[in-house]
Amino acid sequence: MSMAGAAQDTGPGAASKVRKGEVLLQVKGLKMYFPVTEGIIFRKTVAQVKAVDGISFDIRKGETLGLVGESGCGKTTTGRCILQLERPTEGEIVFAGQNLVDLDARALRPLRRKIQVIFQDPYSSLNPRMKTGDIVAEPMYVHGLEPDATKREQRVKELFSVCGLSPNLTDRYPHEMSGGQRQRVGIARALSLNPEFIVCDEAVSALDVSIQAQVINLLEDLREEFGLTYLFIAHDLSVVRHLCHRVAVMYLGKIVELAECDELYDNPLHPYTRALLAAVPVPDPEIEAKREHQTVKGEVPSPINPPSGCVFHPRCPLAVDSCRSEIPDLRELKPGHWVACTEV
Amino acid sequence: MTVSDVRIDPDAERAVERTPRPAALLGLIARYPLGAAGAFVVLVMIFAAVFAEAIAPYDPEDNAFEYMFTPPGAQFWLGTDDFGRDILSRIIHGARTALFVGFVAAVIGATGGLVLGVASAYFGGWFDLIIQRVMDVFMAFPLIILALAVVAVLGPGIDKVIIAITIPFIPQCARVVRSSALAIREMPYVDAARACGFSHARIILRHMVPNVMAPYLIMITAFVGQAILLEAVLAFLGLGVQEPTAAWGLMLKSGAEEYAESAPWIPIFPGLAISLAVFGFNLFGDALRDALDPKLRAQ
Amino acid sequence: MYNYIIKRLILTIPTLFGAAVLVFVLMRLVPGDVCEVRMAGFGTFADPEAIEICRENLGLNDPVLVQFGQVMWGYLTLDLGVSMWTGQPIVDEIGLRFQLSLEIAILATLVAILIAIPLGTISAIKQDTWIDYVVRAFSIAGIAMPSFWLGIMIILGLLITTQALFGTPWMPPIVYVSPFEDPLGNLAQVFWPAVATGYRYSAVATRMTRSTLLEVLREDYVRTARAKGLLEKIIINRHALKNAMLPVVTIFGIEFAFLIGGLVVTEQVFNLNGLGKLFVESVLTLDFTMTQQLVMLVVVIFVFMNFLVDLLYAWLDPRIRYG
Amino acid sequence: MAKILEIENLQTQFFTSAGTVRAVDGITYTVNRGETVAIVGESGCGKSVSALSILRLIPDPPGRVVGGSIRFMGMDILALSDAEIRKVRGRRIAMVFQEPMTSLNPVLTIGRQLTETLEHHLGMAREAANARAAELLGMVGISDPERRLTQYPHHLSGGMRQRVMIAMALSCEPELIIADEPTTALDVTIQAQILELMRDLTKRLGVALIIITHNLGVVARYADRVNVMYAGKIIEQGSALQIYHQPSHPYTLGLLKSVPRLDQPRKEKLDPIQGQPPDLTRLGAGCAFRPRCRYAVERCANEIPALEPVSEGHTSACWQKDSLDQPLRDAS
Amino acid sequence: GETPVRGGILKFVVGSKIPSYDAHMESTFGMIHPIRPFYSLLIRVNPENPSSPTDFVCDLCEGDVPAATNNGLTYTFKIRKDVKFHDGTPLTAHDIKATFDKIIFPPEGVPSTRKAFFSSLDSTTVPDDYTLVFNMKYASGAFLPAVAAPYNFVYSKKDLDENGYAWHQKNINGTGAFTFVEHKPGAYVEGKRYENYHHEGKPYLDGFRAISAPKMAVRLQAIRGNRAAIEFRGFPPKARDDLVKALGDKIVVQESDWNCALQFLPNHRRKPFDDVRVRRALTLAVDRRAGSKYLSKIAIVKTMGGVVFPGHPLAATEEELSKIAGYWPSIEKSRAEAKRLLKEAGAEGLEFVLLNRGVDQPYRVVGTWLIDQFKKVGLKVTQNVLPSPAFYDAVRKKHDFDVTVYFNCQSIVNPLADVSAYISDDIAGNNYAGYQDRTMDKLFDQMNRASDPAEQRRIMRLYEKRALDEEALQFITLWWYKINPHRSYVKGWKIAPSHYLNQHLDNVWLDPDLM
Ligand SMILES: Nc1ncnc2c1ncn2[C@@H]1O[C@H](COP(=O)(O)OP(=O)(O)OP(=O)(O)O)[C@@H](O)[C@H]1O
Ligand SMILES: Nc1ncnc2c1ncn2[C@@H]1O[C@H](COP(=O)(O)OP(=O)(O)OP(=O)(O)O)[C@@H](O)[C@H]1O
Ligand SMILES: [Mg+2]
Ligand SMILES: [Mg+2]
Repeated sequence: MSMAGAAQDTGPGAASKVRKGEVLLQVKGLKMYFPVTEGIIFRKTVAQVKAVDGISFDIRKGETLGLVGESGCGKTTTGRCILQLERPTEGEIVFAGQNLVDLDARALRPLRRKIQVIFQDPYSSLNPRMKTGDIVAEPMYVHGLEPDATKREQRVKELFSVCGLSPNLTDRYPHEMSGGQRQRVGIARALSLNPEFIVCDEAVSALDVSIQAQVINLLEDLREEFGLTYLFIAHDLSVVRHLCHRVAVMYLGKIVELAECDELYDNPLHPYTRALLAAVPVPDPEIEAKREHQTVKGEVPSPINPPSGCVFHPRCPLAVDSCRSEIPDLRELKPGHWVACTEV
Repeated sequence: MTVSDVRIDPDAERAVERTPRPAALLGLIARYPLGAAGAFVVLVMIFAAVFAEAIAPYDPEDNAFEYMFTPPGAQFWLGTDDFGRDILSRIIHGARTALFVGFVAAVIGATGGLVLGVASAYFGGWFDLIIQRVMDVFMAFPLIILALAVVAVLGPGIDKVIIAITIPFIPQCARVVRSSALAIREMPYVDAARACGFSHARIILRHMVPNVMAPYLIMITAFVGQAILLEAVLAFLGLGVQEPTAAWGLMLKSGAEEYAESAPWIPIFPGLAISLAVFGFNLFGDALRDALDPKLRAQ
Repeated sequence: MYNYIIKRLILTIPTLFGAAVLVFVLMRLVPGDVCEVRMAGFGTFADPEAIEICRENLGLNDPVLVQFGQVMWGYLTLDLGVSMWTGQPIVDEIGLRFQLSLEIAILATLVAILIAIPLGTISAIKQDTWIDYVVRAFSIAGIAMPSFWLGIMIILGLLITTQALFGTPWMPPIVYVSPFEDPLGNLAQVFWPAVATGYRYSAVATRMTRSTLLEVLREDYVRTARAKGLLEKIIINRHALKNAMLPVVTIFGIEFAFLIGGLVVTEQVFNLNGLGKLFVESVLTLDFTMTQQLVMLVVVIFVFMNFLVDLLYAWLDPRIRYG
Repeated sequence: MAKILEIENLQTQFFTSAGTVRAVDGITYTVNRGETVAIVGESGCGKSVSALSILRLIPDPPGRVVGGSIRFMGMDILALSDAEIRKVRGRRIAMVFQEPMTSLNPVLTIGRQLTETLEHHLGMAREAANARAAELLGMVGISDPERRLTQYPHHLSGGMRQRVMIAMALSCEPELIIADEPTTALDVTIQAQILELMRDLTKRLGVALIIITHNLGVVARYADRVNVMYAGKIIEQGSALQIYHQPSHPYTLGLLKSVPRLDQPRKEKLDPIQGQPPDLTRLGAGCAFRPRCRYAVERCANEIPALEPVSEGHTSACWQKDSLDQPLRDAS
Repeated sequence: GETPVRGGILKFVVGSKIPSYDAHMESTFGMIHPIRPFYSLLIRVNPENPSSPTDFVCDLCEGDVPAATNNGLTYTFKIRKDVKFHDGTPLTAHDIKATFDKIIFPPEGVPSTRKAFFSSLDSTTVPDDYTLVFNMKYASGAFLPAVAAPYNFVYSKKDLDENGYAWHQKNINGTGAFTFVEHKPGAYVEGKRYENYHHEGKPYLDGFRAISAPKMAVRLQAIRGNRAAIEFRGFPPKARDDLVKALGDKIVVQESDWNCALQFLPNHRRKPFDDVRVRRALTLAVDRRAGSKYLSKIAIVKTMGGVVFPGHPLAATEEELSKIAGYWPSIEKSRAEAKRLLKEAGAEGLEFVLLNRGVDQPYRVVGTWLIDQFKKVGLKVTQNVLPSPAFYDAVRKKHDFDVTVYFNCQSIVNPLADVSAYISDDIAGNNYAGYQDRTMDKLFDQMNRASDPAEQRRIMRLYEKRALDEEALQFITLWWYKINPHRSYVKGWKIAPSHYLNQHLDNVWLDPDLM
């Protein structure tokens, strides 16, 4: 099994080097509004869910971008737009030089191979009526990657062992496996098409701590082995820190902060990022006892009716009058550290 | 670190244990006693239908006026009817008609519904809307007039009866299947299939259809029962299979009208046969539903 | 909400139109016509010329499109026309029978509710005990028995038992009396058909009640209620049943709509002068106009009941709010 | 310290067609007045079942408490009649469940769900109960409580619902609250709000709390004492400090090592526990953790280790507990 | 022998529903039973002797039914002077003329169903207010029975002139024994005693209620449960037995041959039924003697007969019948002959479909029996039962059948008119077997014009033999049999050979002692 262009030096410490690599995926001004409709024949849009509201970022080859934020802030939607499971309302998604948004279904097909996905729920992301081996083999068959059945089988077994699964498991059904095993099958399926880019949507959130660590290690290994690029969507900040080169923090459809991983964690600028970090309890009673426990007030507002100005202002400790009316731009405060806040 | 270092989990080799056959059967019977009773009835019926010639003591169609209205007894276990025909033999042969009508109508109806329902859920939009409206029309339409028209236009006969019965099944099944399929369409594995760039047909046939098999199977068993009953009702209204063919509804038609009192065995036994058959299929279908629907399973 | 109602109503138009076309076409496809049945259907001699005149008078010789146009124009002008069999206005003919059918439908629904909800509940609570099995067998029997057979057995049973008990056989009255004039007489007439239909109807609802209640009883909020130390009775009535009723209401609504059409057989067996009987008669005599309007009535009721169920759903389930 | 709950050798099993699930397999612990006890462990290890057993809420069939005893304030819970246990539920021991989305009845108003306990247990009249309910909502930090009373659960966000659940649990001033993963379904910021709230309230009202979670951070922050469960058994027990700083069971050790931590520098690699949790219907003769354990010895396969003291108030069920290396302490 | 008692309401059940009230265009007993009591006829079947097919008496005329004069070319009726319509208008000969003119010479666009029965009539005249004269084109024995037909309700000329010819479809104004009270469509028709009824002392009843009940079982149970006292059409034999068994002497049963021939017609247009041998084989296969014995226990058929109603003087005697194929005393011989003929015609083991009407009694029962009969000579027959409209369409319009069950069911017994179904299909309006046989036509014509009854009878035999045997044109299975079990308190009503006859109810009374 070989894959072209496997980056050699992709450990966390190599982040800055990666920054210099070529841009694989570029998201520009992505907006995804879901209409809230009424009526069945005469659909009338009465409101819009601004699930993603004008975000831009780019990901370089071999890089892992983390996307964090609270539930409903648009992380999954961003991922789905990149996967072209959702046609964005506005914006561009440029992958390997081609704007995916402009392509029709047929032109998209060869590109689909290159962008794969790993889902959160290991229970519902595998077709319960197919054997796991077939699940992994099917994409290869459809794309004609391995037309020969025995070779295909061989490759499925290879993929299984790459993902830490015994090749004997190919004729089991998903329900005959544990959650961790299923997640590995999901990963094997994503790998089967030799992708360049994988969207991991909460790929480890549903797993138990002990299993979670296994899968994180696997993802890391695969990244190194095949030079993969990840968009790593998660809400567990410590996992994101462990795995990502850069991290984007989303709040209510917008990116509020984007920086190199260490920079972000060591030196969070946006009040929301700070609140997030403060809220994560650390598994050490001593440290916890010393830490001040300041929590951010209030709940996440509805994306149907987001607050005016800066979307975070109702919960923000730094909020001033102008936050209520002015939408802050993403500013590059330090090289590579972008923040959407006027008060820092 | 290389791939070979990834540790293979120690549990992996553990064989999937499946309960051995006879034990599984007994277990099922214990778990679904009513369902087992239903399955038994169904099996008996199938047996009767297949081996009717061998089991039935008399020709089901031969008139024998010397024996007309013989009450149940040693010679005719269930008695004879107005033409002196052996009721037991007619019931045994009638199982064939009932099962034939039942199965063919159920399978065609449910399959039609399956295809329409899944396609409707998958494509959504206008396609869904139009299919839904058409289904509404058929759902709302009185069965009897549909049946009457079909029989009148195409002429009577068992195949026409089947068509008449099948038509209302399609929207019924489509509805149920559609609602399951709608849920399935939102499943990540369907998204995964789309992300892999599979064709619509492939996603529908390989990824959606197999996952709505549970409602489909449940609908089929329910439909067999319904079809048997409908066939009887149509026969009662004079639209079904015709004399001298042995069919339960037909036996009941004349029997229930004229001989309910003086020769009660004439209507009672076919009535029981119908009830029992429908009962059996329903029990079986219920158990199947319980077994297939984890939400209902008694843990 | 009003917007929603109006939109729902507009949405019914294609269904109604589709049904109107379907019944129109089906009726014209059926061989024969009302004049043949009416004048020459009884074996006596009939002058072919007279039959032809009858056809001419009823407009049966007009081009089909013209006839269809007339039907549609009738709907637009709210004129349902006259029966081809009696020549009486259809509104009057239907009006006469509607009360009875409605009464039986309502009564059958009551019977069904009275049977279905307690039985379904008991069956769910006692899941997999013999009580559950008995209830399920009882309710499935309701679906399994051909309704005409059940009806005939009921009448016969009444005749035989009353004769055995009182010496003279008694059967329910066969001529309709309004409940406002003679409540007892009316009840004596509609009770048995209501039971016969209601039983069958309840069978569907009992099973629905049971299965939804089983689902609901596994819900987290029922566990919450238990953890609160509430009485089992309150848990079932307040917490579980209210949720379980949502799908059951749908069943009642849809079955009610079917009931009007489904009364066909019961009304025949009990000789009730209702819509079902009229329906069968019109179909068998090829009374096109009457059949057309009766089918449309059934369809309208069906559509309306679905609509009502939706509204009821919205009312019962606070989660649903329409525009 | 007054013991309010003493659980001894509790065993709860589910009798299913696939076999007998030994969901809780002989656990023993106590809870003192005003104390917060955490139960941690992987999914399916029996945390919820052990909690439900305390209130006798195990669905029967298929489940049953088959052994052991539960004494609450001197009462033998397992011997109470149905009517008596109902007087304990909600009144003296309250529960908060994991899923705020599904644990509230969708068709009843918040007010009704709050007042029914008050009416039922405290015999309050409708008005009084309403007033008290509003007060409780205010206490858990819900603004505009009167209006909220007339709303339905779907009008509230997840965090709010969990606050309602807490208000409900507090309503009859119970002596013990069992919170089964109260924040797992919530976002971090909301999770922090809720946990702070629970801690404040329990401390203020002197309520004992059993908190079930698999988030080790949460345990570290809020628990006084910790029970670590694995495959239906408590395998380590001790104060939070003891558990985190001297983990004496390979499983606890593994857990602590496998999570990435914000308070420590980024590591090259995580060090996960290998393998899968065991199937509770097929527990072998020895220690259930043995197949995944890197310290396993011969003895582990045949003999189930018992909880034995490691130090004062710290016990562990491992034959090798004394020979584990202690890398964690050094790392920090 | 008992004296009638006045009073009471007669409740009876009717199995068919009312189309319009105008009997001149309708043909169903569903309107005769409830509506006939509101009207009178010029002459009617003798209520005291309805079973006689030839006994007519005056209703609106005076004295005896007049015999034809002027070589059978003139009938002069004296009209009663004491008759008033229910609306008070006195009845005169003009009303009766207007009635018969409507029936026989209807204006353009007015349907009259039986005008063909009056083909021998030339005109009606009214010399004075109370005299009506029918002028004939030629003498015909079929004329008087046609006049006595129960459909010939006498309407008032005033109504026809003022309200038009359609008025009677929805309105009732007659001179009958009862006046119209109300009609609840689908439920019942109610009438009450007409105090000015022209037959002295009648009616006895205070009123009647005709209850609609399309299902046989309901009608039966209604009588049993005393919701109704009588049903006038007829019950199957088993129903009679059930009633008698349950109610004993509370039930009286009247029975009679019925002027309905249950036929089966081979389709001459279709092979191999164009072959007389095949057709003869069909009739030879049928064992009418055994059928009469057994079918009469399960169906409303009984008497074996030829083309003429068995009770009528023109009907064949048993001996005459025995010479006709299909009526031979030995069924073995018949069947052997049938097989021989089939073999000869190369139609052994012929498979065909028997078309039938979707009505149980007696069609479906007899059809099922016929199939078994055919099976006995090696024919393989299946049955195709159609709802009435489709059945008529297939038989009458499309001629789409191999062999069909058919029926010839007339009201008044009028053999000369009734057997017209056997003449060529291009002349007869109701021959659906699809043949032309000029010999039959000639015989029919001769028979109709023969004034001597003996001569008529002789030709009838030739006609019958040719139809049933020699040419095997169409066949009769058995004649219908009318069974009327009713509550024994119903008195005065006498069974007639047709359910259309004797339904004016003026002579019916209820015996309070038996109620
Ligand atoms: N198909 C859709 N139609 C309407 N609204 C949608 C749709 N998909 C997502 N949304 C809305 O868009 C917003 C963003 O959703 P998204 O799933 O992207 O959030 P998320 O960040 O992934 O949240 P989580 O952490 O809960 O997965 C939410 O408010 C959601 O309700
Ligand atoms: N109703 C039941 N029927 C059968 N087995 C059950 C039932 N409820 C729980 N179990 C089994 O009991 C064991 C313990 O379950 P429990 O819910 O206590 O786990 P948990 O530790 O709370 O896990 P989680 O973290 O996922 O909530 C599991 O193996 C589960 O499969
Ligand atoms: Mg998401
Ligand atoms: Mg749990």
